Amino acid sequence: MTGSKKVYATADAALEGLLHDGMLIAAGGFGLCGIPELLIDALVRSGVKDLTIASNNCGVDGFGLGKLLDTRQIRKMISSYVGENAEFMRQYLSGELELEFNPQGTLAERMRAGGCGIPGFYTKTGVGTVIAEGKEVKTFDGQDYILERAIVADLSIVKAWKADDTGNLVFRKTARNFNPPAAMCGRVCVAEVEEIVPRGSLDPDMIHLPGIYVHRIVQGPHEKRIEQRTTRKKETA
Amino acid sequence: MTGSKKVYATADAALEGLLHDGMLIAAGGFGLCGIPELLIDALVRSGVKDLTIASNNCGVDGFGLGKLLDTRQIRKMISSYVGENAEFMRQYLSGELELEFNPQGTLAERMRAGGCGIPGFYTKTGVGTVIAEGKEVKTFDGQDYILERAIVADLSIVKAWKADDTGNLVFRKTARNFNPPAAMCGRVCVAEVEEIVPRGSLDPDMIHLPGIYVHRIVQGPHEKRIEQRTTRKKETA
Amino acid sequence: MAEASKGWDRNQMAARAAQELEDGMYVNLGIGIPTLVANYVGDKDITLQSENGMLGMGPFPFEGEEDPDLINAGKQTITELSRTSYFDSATSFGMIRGGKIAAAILGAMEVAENGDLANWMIPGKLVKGMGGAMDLVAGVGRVIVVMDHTNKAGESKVLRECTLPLTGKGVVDRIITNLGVLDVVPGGLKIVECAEGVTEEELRAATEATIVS
Amino acid sequence: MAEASKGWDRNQMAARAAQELEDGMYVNLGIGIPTLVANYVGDKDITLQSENGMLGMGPFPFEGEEDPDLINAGKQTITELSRTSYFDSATSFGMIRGGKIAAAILGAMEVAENGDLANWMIPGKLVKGMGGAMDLVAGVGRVIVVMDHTNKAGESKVLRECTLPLTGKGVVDRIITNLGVLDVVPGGLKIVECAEGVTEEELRAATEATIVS
Repeated sequence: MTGSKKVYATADAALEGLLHDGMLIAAGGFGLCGIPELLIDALVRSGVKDLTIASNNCGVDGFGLGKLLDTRQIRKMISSYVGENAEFMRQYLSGELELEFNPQGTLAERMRAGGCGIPGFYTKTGVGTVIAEGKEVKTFDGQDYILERAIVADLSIVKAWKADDTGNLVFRKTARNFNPPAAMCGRVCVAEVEEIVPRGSLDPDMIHLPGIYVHRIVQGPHEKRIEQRTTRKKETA
Repeated sequence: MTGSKKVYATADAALEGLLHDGMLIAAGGFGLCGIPELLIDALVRSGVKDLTIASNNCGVDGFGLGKLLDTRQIRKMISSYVGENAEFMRQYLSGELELEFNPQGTLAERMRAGGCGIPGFYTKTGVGTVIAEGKEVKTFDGQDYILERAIVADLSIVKAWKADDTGNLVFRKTARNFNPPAAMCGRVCVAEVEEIVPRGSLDPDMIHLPGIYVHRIVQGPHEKRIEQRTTRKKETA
Repeated sequence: MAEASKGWDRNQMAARAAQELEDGMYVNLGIGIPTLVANYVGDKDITLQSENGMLGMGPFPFEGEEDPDLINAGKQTITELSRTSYFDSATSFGMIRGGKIAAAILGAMEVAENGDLANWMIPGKLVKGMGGAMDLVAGVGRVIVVMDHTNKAGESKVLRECTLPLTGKGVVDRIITNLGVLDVVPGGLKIVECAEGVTEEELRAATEATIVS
Repeated sequence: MAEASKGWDRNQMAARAAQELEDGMYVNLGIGIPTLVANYVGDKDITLQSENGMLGMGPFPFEGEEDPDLINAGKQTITELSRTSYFDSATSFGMIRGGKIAAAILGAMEVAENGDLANWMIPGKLVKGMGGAMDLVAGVGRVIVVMDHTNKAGESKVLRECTLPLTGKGVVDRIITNLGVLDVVPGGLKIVECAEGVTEEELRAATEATIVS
């Protein structure tokens, strides 16, 4: 794939020229599953700061987006869940970190809307809760809904399983999660993948995210850490 | 797959108990590509009338949804395009048929919204045109958008390539088109497919529409008529 | 005050909750006791959704077969089934918000007699976030709460009004606790059944909410 | 009045329009002359979208290789390429509305000096519907119209104001006709170039719209 215009040799190269302090980054992943590990590490190395990051979680202490908490590069998180991350909760409760809680589905839909030219949509989620505070309420067919705004990010960072050199992406199992909507909402999207395959080797019916959404690609390796290793015993005969 | 609760032997059986005069039906397909041929024929045979049908096109004269025009079972169409269908245009211009023109993307998004619990969304499409008449206009970041409402259908009829007996669907090439959003917006969805395959033989990463959206399934055969046969000549050596 | 240990234990509550599920249902189970419900569905054809993007959630993997790309919404390693499909988070919550999931069985910190539910934060103390809970309670067909009837101090968690920030307003349909089963009806809660060894008087005494007959 | 046959022919207009496209662009081509643009992109790496759910549209199939499941937005049989991906209509128009398509090249019945475009109906006469045109002109990065400068009666189609129902308001960026190329700018249209054998005076004479310099 050498020579393809979207393929970059390293995560640092793939982010070159795209970063500025105070920018809004949308990141794929759920917990530690399907997170853009390499690009997060490159963000740490870049030193870019005052970031606002839209991501369902913020990694765990010392891994994933948690690394950017440790280096204080994040000013604000837009997330649905901070559990499993002591430093996240500490920075939030001490006021060092701004946190905008979004219901998980609202966050996913806000990203998709941003990628789909829909500036706002109505949802039942959060009606009558703190989430509705300051938001327009509209009644449709006798039921109240709140207006939620789209997220359009300066940059999206996502992780896929495979890509071809045109940026067509395929995800694997539940590692898909927020990656497609996060990719869609970025003005620029950089994807890291486990394998870049030759053009034509992905079935065009089976592409999860068309290359039009993906501007730069970099290939792994990935640690793919497991957050909660739960197993059962094989019953012995 | 005999014995599976979602699989029906005929299209007529698959529609049994689901039809009533005056109902709203969402239909997949684009032109004659990926249309639910068998279910349309069954609708003709059922004699159900005063239908409102949300579908991008209305087939052609005598094929696809055009058959339901011939029998005068349709009261109103919600469509983006009536070209290539003389009877459709005639019934519309003579006032026999009500027609609500929707921009194609607005129609697709209204269906998706209906399936996703989003009662309304804003779009730039149609601002300043007849499409905007009577619709709420809202300004986001200095740009005008109009409010479009979701479509929730009493019944969805769609066509897929393959299904397993739990209703997981896979589509083929551009025959996918409106089928997933149409399926999503139905309170009940009936899918006709070319082949019902054993459970577990579809790759779970490659299912285009999960079975949760599909309540009944019936297997082909399909005519799959081509509307515009365009070809090029092989260059002789 | 009834002790928290009175009546059903965790597994009995889960078994009682499993009776709420009907053949063919697509269901979302929350973390904690609700997760145990899967063990009690018996022969019923139930498809479990995991809101991080999966229908047809299977059991934990055998040791050594864990897949980092295959986790549930509690971030636990799981397995797939022959019916499984994967999709992205926007699609997943589309089906939740769109009412395609027949029922959600969730834990709670507090439930009120009007169906209000609080299960996502204790101000200044515990801030985990709502995750997908607000979407679930707003969107699914039927919301069933499974929880202990009282807290560790023996105070009722079934209240006139919730004191904690809400997850959803008027969203709960049925409450299953260690002491019994209650439905949210106009005017308050209606006792559906008492747990084994629990009298209606004990259930009423442990409940702050209005009980209507 | 310049005759419609003056200046560029259909293929020359398409060739001129192809110059608007840059390497790496994702582009949507309308029906008619715009379709011909694909023949003139040369070495540039252009990916064509077909709004019925495809990126990477290939040429017509060889005879006997037509696939009823593979058509373009004009319902013509086509082929796929090594870069092709398929998706549903909601996703397709999501990428259109979301500005992911860099340019659309479309035909028109009328264009006005403020960028208004009419190309979907003639009241009481021709009712085909807007199809995807309203979404395209509202959403794509750059809208380029390719059309004859005048109608069969020799009347200008480049107007002060459109008389037909609009497809989009203030959406056109550039107009390419048989007589030349014009840009929509504040106050009116600006002549970018004249077609071969057409003088600026002829172009101005055939144009009802205000031309600014």
